[in-house]
Amino acid sequence: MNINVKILRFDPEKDKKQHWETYQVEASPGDRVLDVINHVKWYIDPTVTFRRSCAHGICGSDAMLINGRNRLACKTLLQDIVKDGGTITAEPIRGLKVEKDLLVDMEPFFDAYRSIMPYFINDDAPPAAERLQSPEDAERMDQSSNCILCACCTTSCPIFWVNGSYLGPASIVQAHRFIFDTRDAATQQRLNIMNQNTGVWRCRTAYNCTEACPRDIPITQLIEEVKRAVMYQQA
Amino acid sequence: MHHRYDVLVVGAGGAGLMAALYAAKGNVSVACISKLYPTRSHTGAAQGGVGAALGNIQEDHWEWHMYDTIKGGDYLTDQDAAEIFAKDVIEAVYELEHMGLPFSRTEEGKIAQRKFGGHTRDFGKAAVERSCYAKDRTGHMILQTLYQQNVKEGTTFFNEFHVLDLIIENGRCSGVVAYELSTGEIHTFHAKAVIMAAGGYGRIFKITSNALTLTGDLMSIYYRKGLPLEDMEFYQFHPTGLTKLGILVTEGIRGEGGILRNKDGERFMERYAPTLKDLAPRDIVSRSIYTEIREGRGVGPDKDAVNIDLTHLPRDVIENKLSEITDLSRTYLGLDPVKDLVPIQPTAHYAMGGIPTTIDGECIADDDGNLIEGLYAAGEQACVSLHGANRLGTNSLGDLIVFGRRSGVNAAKYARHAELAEMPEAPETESLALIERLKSADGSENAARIRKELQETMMNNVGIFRNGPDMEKQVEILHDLRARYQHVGVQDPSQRFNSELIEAIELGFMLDCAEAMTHSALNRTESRGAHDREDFHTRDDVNWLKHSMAYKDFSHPGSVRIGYKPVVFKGERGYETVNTYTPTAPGDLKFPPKPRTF
Amino acid sequence: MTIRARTMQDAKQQSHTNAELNWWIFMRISGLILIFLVLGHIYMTFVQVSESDATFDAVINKLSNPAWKFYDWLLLALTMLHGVNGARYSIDDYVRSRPNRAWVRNSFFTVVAMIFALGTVGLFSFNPN
Amino acid sequence: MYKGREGQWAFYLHRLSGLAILAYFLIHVISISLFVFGEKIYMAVHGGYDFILFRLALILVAAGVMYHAMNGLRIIVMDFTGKGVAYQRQLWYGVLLISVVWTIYVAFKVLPRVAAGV
Ligand SMILES: Cc1cc2nc3c(=O)[nH]c(=O)nc-3n(C[C@H](O)[C@H](O)[C@H](O)COP(=O)(O)OP(=O)(O)OC[C@H]3O[C@@H](n4cnc5c(N)ncnc54)[C@H](O)[C@@H]3O)c2cc1C
Ligand code: HEM
Ligand code: SF4
Ligand code: F3S
Ligand code: FES
Repeated sequence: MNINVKILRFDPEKDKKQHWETYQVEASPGDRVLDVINHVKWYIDPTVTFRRSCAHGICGSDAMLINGRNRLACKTLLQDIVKDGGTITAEPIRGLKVEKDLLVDMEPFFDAYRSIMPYFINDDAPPAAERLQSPEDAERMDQSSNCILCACCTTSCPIFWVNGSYLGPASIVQAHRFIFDTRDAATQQRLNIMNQNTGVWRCRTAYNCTEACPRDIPITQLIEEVKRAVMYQQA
Repeated sequence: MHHRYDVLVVGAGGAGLMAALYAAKGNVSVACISKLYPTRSHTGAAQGGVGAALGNIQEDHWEWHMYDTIKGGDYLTDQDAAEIFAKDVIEAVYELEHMGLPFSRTEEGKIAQRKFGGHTRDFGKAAVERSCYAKDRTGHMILQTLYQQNVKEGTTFFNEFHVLDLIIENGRCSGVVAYELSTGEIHTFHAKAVIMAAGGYGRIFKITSNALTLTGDLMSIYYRKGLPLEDMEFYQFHPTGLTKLGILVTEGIRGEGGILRNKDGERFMERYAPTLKDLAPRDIVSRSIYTEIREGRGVGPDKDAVNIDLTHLPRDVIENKLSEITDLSRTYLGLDPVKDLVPIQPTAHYAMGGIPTTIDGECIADDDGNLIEGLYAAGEQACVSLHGANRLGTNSLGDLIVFGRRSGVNAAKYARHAELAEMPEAPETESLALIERLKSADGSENAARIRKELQETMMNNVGIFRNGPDMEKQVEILHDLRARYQHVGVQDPSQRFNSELIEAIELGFMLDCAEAMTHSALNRTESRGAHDREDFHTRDDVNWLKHSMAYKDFSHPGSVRIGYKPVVFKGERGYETVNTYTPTAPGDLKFPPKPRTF
Repeated sequence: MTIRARTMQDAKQQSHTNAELNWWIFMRISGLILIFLVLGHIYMTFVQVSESDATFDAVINKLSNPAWKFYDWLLLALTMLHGVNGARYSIDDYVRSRPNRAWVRNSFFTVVAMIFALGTVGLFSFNPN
Repeated sequence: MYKGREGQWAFYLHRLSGLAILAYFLIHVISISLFVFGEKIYMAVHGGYDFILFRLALILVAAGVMYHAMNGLRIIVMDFTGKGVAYQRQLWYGVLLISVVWTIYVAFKVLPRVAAGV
């Protein structure tokens, strides 16, 4: 099928502001959006710039605003978003500074990630073998530990767009991963970090994050669980 | 810009992060350079698990694991490496658990384990549960956990820095040259020790499970210096990649009971490996699949795939233990493994060969085993000769943590005592020239076209089945592609985030890896492990029980000189393990080559 | 107040109060009460009767009953707090430069406090005779 | 505009309605309090309430309050029960339904009076 690929371009070395460019591409319905954008880059306009690596939705490099929603370009098939002769649009994710075309500055995102102490803390001497944990307790981390830090969620959040100091859903998901790990010893500290103006209380349950997550993590639900955990901790 | 550290790690996948963590524990300053954000590394794609003889489900011993590794590697495995590995990996897995890795659990709360191809009890009697897993995203968990620990330790990261050159003079490595993607600036990193852990190069093949960024950069850089690449002819094709896409379907799917079926619905593996059936080592399963396809029993529009059948498994096993791949086949093929057969075909997956290293991770410079001082390598890009001619599933993640750790520890030990070596004048000259040439070339050739041809021809001529004439043809093709590569010009003039430039540079690296592989494969006139020659059907232990070492032949551009290195049977090198186990005296255990049946 | 915690230390320093948690809980509790107060008020003064029936005498009549006085004052206070805190969320979100935010917030709070005083004085200075 | 789904619109409407009611409420308090200054001033301002547009706008305020109140309930249910999150879309449609029915009821009661000028 033939489709138009509209990409929001911006090169700080020559452009004052972003502008759309459209490319005609011949593709098949089973192709990934990433294949199409790669095609544009490889055979039509090599200056198109974006991040990508794994091409199957595991590395989290290629979060973009595709047809108005945040998705991974490599996990979105054309047949699901466009018909023959139709148009797909690709824009950089919002709320982070655009560096070039579809590529944004990820540092603020990782800053927020690092600020929730995203690492296992337990200073007790470990046993010779593994620390024991029941399958049910392990299951508590199943959803949150699935996160690939793609930023689809955080950059779809209407609060994050306007208020960059909000730590964002991705960080809260990461905090959840440790807060509900029975082996971890720093629950209190993480709940304290969540219990602030920039933490869970900024979430207005807009659900864009949940809809955007390519790993199907029920993010809003996890955020609500953290809100309750903070509340019960303080109660 | 110029930087100075005691230990420098290149690559932030499982191996690099493990090395950085352990180097830092050695009380030296450490920095980690990676062309990707660490969590984007391809270790995150690993699904099945990490093999270690914990014996949580059934009795298991490291000796059995060692034996399986050697036999799986078709006896090209260095047996001291296998011994260290099989012992150390047990503790390394516990250590990952202590770092918080969320493993799946048994009912008693221990780390859950499952069966995996080629892993057996009692020296080959029956399959054993040895793969420690976290659902089917073990690699993802390892990568996340190790990155988290590095955040905790405050490791310095240089993300999106592309290493272009190693600085090696008089057998001593004194640092690296890197290109900063966000500014286009060249940085020199001066260091006492450098650990390379930049991953594989599966992208030289058309159908691969590897990321677009796995282009063999550091292997090629090493090779360009006239240094050897070991066992490059051994490249593993994983039996089960989603058709056309090559996206991996973990072996865990067969470990959980998935069955391969041809177009008649026959469980054909019963004919090829009567004992282990679908759980035979990968080289054997891949070849069996291809044989089925060639004999007309394939499925799909082009009859170039076979089916994997999960429909007899309980829904919750599929939804929970195999959620990742269930998601992948739903997303990309629109098929639901709960009720549909999923078509798969072998996909280029793992490089057994690479930069030759000792069991301590030190890089070997020639056939005689001389070393490059201060240079270490680990992970897929290194060749400790653990995997021999064919890697067993789950042994790579084990390799990363065991040998990543060893190289980290040893590099730090070295750096604590060593002086900083002199930096040569302007070490960045060559890198600048490389960039300049690509920016100013006439541009009559398109990098993407060359890459596509490379991938297609490598797949056809140096793929699962190989023969002399095809590979000779490939040598010519590579000559031609290399000549055309000289005309590749980068059109994007910008300094910042010039990804076109990076892709062009990576293509150059890929051409080198393909060259070393093709020549090594052409040279080895036997079939062993993953290297299967139609014109030399059998394994030839008399002439070929040795590692090949491919050197760039500077006197004849485009050709390769092959040297050899013996396979280690006894622990004549002497070694100590990092962990608390008492090592058996070197050479206590050895497994002489035997015919390989499963 | 809305400083982004860049490091763990920053975060710790900022996390020593429960203010946001308490406001969060308050929004929910006051909301629940307001459902009855506000909807009741609207029903009684707008739906059931015409606005133009809210004559001076009518108001005087109603407010001579202390129960109504209390009802109205609770309505006034809760709505005020609930609404103002809600508006604070919005100000924090949309006014991102720090000096501006302080200025906008403070003048807003001042105006509201004055209105609240006016309302309260109005309710209680009222004398049916 | 980002193509968010129900949750996004629920949030924007909640915020908008909250702020709008707040604005109305502040004005309302001022005007009511004016009776402190005596009947003349009070009635002078309240005379304006007869103005047709104003009375129609009041219907909107009533609608906004109902939406905000019902969605506030939805939020509370989501905050304290997992089911609330699972059924947030259905709940929102419920909120809209109640708001619309209420608005129609209010209009039905008020419009004839406006038309009759009482
Ligand atoms: C789909 C898939 C599934 C797998 N499943 C399993 C499994 O179940 N069990 C198992 O044991 N093994 C498995 N493997 C194999 C194993 O995952 C890999 O071999 C292993 O992860 C490689 O790790 P690494 O650290 O060597 O490299 P990678 O994780 O690939 O990391 C490479 C790093 O090097 C950096 N880098 C590369 N080039 C440069 C440069 N020029 N400059 C700077 N930095 C650079 C990259 O940024 C990256 O950080 C699987 C592999 C794949 C592809
Ligand atoms: C009638 C019953 C009411 C209920 C049940 C209610 C409930 C709520 C709740 C639960 C919130 C918090 C939203 C969140 O955290 O996401 C909220 C926010 C808010 N409310 Fe109310 N409320 C009511 C009445 C009012 C009134 C009368 C006003 C106006 C004065 C008002 C103004 C606001 C504002 C401005 C916000 C902030 C909105 C935001 O930040 O998005 N509310 N309300
Ligand atoms: S929670 Fe989901 S959307 Fe957010 S960063 Fe993680 S994987 Fe991406
Ligand atoms: S989109 Fe934002 S407001 Fe909350 S539910 Fe998700 S974080
Ligand atoms: S390229 Fe890795 S997630 Fe899309």
